[in-house]
Amino acid sequence: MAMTPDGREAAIPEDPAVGPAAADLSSLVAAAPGDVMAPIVVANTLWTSTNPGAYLGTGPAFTHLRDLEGSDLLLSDTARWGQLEVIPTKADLIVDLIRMNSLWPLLSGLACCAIEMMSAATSKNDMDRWGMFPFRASPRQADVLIVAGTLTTKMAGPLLRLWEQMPEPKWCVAMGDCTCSGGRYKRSYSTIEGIDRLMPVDVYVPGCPPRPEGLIYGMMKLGQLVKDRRGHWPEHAIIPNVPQDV
Amino acid sequence: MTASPGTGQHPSMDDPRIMLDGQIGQFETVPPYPPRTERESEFYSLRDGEMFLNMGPQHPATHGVLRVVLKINGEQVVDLDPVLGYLHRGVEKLCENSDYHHIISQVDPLEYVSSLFTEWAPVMAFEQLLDVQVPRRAEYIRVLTGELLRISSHILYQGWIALDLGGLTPILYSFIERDEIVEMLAAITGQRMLFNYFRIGGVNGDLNHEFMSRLGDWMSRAAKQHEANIGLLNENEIFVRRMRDIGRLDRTTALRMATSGPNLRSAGVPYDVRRAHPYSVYPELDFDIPVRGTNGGGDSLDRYLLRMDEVRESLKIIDQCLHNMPDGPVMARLPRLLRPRPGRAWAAVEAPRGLYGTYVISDGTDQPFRMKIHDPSFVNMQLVGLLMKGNLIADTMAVMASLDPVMGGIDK
Amino acid sequence: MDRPLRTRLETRFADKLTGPVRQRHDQTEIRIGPGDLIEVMTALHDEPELCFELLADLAGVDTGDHMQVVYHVWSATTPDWLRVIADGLPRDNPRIPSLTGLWPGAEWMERETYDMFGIIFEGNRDLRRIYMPPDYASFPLRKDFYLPDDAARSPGGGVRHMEQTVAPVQATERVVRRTVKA
Amino acid sequence: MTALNRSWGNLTAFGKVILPLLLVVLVVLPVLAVLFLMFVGPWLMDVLNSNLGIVRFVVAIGGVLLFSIPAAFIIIYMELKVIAYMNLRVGPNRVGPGGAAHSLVAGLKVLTKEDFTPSSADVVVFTWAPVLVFLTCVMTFLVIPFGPGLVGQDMNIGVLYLFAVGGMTVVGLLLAGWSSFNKYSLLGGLRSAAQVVSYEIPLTLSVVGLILLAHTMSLNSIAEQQSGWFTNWFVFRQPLGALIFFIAATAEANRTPFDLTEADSEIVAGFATEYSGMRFGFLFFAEYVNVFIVSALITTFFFGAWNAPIDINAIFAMVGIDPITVSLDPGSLGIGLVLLVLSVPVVMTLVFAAPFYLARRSSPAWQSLVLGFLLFNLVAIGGLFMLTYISWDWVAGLVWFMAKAFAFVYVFVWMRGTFPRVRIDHLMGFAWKWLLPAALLNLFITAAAIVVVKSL
Repeated sequence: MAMTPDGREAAIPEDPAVGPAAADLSSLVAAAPGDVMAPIVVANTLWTSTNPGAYLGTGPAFTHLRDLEGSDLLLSDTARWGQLEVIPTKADLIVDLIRMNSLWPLLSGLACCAIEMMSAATSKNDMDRWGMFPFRASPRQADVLIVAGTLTTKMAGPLLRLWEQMPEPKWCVAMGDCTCSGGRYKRSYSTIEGIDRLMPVDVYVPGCPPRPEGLIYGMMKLGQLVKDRRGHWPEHAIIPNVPQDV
Repeated sequence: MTASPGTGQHPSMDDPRIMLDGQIGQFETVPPYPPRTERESEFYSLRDGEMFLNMGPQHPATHGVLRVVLKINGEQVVDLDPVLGYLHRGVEKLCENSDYHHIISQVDPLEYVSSLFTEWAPVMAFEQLLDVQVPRRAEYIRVLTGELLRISSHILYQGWIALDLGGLTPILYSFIERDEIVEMLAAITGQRMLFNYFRIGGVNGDLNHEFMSRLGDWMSRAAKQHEANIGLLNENEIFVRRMRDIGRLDRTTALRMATSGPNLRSAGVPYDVRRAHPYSVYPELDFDIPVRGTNGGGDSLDRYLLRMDEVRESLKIIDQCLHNMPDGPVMARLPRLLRPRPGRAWAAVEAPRGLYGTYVISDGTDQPFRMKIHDPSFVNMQLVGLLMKGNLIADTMAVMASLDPVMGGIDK
Repeated sequence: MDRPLRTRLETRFADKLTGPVRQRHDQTEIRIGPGDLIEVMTALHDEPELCFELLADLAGVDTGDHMQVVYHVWSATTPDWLRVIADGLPRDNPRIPSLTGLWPGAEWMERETYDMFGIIFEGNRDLRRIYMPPDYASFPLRKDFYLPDDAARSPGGGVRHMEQTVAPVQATERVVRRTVKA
Repeated sequence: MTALNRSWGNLTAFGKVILPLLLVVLVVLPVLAVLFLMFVGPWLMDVLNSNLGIVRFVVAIGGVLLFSIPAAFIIIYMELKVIAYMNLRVGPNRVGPGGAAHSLVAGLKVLTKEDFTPSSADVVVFTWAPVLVFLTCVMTFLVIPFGPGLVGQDMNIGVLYLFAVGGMTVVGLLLAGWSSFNKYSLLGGLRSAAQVVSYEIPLTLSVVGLILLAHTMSLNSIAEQQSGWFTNWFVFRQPLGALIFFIAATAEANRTPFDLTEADSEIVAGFATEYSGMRFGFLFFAEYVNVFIVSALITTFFFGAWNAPIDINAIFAMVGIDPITVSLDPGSLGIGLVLLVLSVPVVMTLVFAAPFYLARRSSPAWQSLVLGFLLFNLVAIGGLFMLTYISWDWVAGLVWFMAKAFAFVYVFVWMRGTFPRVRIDHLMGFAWKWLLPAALLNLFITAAAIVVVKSL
């Protein structure tokens, strides 16, 4: 998802009337490292919102509930579009629901935690119930990389390679203390203190090793994360956000 | 595996400020430097019709992060070169830098399928250094838990060997039994897998009711269930045909290769540390040492069947332990801070994979001056290169699984 | 403690022993020079009254001023473990003959000892690093190797790719020829 | 009205232009469609009627394409659940009733994954190999008789077409393995080539005896010859052939114990190692479509394709009842049909509800009504099924065919849950040393028997 180095301002037209300028691809360059991902905003040229602030990034027009009730926004259906940043979002929800219900882990275990990872997939506590089986042997077909066990400096390269070989969208679960923080081998000369030095981690499952139930809980949390990637849907601005202190 | 090393400089992954030649993350089956040893130059030179096939460090069939470079001719394995160290955690260095009590937790994850044995040998060595007399109840508890763990390890081995041969179901049946055992051990140790249970001069905590009730329930059906699981595989023609006459190991070779444990006994050598060099209360217990392959050495099927026999023997031992378990304390009286007199000690136990030894040098401080851990699967893994020549790729899995390696122990 | 074994060893290896035969608990310990290793071990392995046919362990030891290689062997003729200590290897250039001719299974143990201590076993035809990556410069288990300089604390977080693109012989030179980015 | 005004007021000038245009387009399109049907329609119908064969062919292909993917989903779900229960697990049970939608979800997920092409792969071949694999599977459906008249194209060389198209699968697998530029893929592709090519021969030979008996190569007439009692099924006249066909077909479909091409523990995922996204999905589905095809073929050849095991009409004739023949002609009822449709549910609901209400007056009436309604639904569905079963024989045929085919699918899944994997040399040795001579023996015995019977 390409965007300008200075994030969302350039992607959002100052004036909605000159919308197509935003769609000018020449203004899109590669993301600078460490830049925050901002959604590409489809400039609305067909109708003016009752809450232009939502498009200009200045926040809701109403800060108090009484102003909202005083206005006629609640009577019209245009209010529900008030704060949406991206218009075609419902399809993404469906896709996320699909993805969260079939998370195929990669069949790769590093050390002790691998045994508990296998135990989480076996009869007693059955990970397959959430569609997290079969373990794919090839990283090309896996969705989740469960890093189970101590990561050594010699294994770091191959693990990065596995992570790069997995096709997007992919997620990483750090299982065990060694992968979360270095664990009991933090002092060693050949281990890496936590895999978040190497790759982005979505869910940490501490424990040495964590029980299979712990891993399953982490995977369910990952599913929730996949679903709520863009924020919690029910709160997604049916009406403008109202501060808590009102 | 297929890309060629690019030229140009890149920052070293050790230190980004260092510029190195070549390309990051390029996997090279053939090392990108000239061969350093005779063996390496012999292995990494191909005759026509041969090609290298790299397995691992992440491969479904290499138990853990073992990497094996196969030199294959069609489907036939001409030669192979195991590359270790992808799980090397420097445990020995950590042990030399930690307190005698901490060492028990440091060595736990070495043989993570049977952790208690990795605690047992160091603890025995420290007790020799300190001249501690372990209470007999503690010894009995050690034997009891150890044999339970031996059973779970052998049962997992049964499932794994079936999984590597393509059978889906046995591994799940094995894990049912294994979960039962580790749950009952967790009842006294508090952990499912890396029990930090043995202590210098005893064990940490006495048997409790939950353990005994779980053990009773399990023992009531263990033997029958084990026979059922065995029947699932031993009566399968495909399984037997794939295991028989594969990787035959004869007596002299096994001894010369310094093999130990079931792999040695399946080659016809009745060597078991529990009998050959008695420790703990094993002299008081009545059990047999199953031996196979006395005529011309043992193959993979022998190695598999021998472990299945050992499970029966372990069940016998557990039964005896439960019957003549003495009363009394489970810990000897010891000071908190242990400073043994300078000296050297060596203790070895019979782990599920063979002789598990520990060699400790004390220099009078509260940390060992040198601590060497001898892991059986490290030595047994050498047999892979010996037994696999001329077999097919599929047999590679059968032989490797039948040797029962645990990478945590191999790489320390 | 097996007294007859002690007398047997003292009579058989009277000229080889560099120290007294020590016995403690269930272990008997003899010290020899690295030059006599092959001879002594062959005798221990072959002679029927000794017949130590199982090599239980091979360990390297770095006592701050010199190095040792410790062998544990087992025999059915005695209830004791026999510990053979090859003593007095210089730290700057530790060399000792390899036992792979007698026990081929000692190959990996010697590789491990070489990897951890830098002890060179002459005659081992595959003396590579077995645990650490091939270009690793130092020997971790030596006493002058301190834990704080472990790889995990290096600026790159200890990330190291699979096969280094430099030969181990050049590794030390490489360290010297570092080109530091501005 | 105010809302409309507000919306119109909210429109920008641009929007004020665009929206009316949209409305105009929406109006004009249906008009155009109607005109097209009025003037071009009859001519189109003439064209279609004049060459019905082509139309039937196209329709059949469309139907097959629509049918194959759901079949794959059903079989994947079946495999997940059956193997789970064999492993004493529960299996997927979160999405859909009993997890029935898990395979569908997995398929859609694969569809939304990144489609990855390795840098050093042969792009064209890498892209088209999965298509070829899947296409061959789908094309095989064309000649399978699902029921009387339910055959895509009743070729008189159906068997030849079947083996020709089925043999093309190996080309796809080989291309996939070769173009991935991965040694595991290469090994997998070559293994599948060796395996499928050597099992193609006993597979074909085992059917030749059947062809001698049936005097035809059309699957449809082979099916028709097995009508009547189940003793007419060819499995009783060709038991050895059926056995050989089953074994060889298992190897053809790359199923356990012959799944060397995607042996997880040996070559990571075989020819599919480098495939991701929907290309992997194609390979994945093709495997399961193959399973269904193989089961359908076994059913068609040896287990009396769409014939019921018992000849119900013969029994009726024996007993003396005329065979039930119902011809549905709802149109004849006229307006009465409407009354019937309106009245029957109400009346039957009350009738079914009455006993419950009389049995427990204490319970509120709506409960018994609900119970009656559900009961009526059950009865009505059952009755409708029986009616269609009796009145349209293709419904009966389809039911029996699917029942038999999925019984064999279950057998394949069962084998997958049970057997380990055979070794490659055992595999080839079995094909050439045992299956091929057995197939030849079967062929000779059949020919000799035919000659003898003719001479008598």
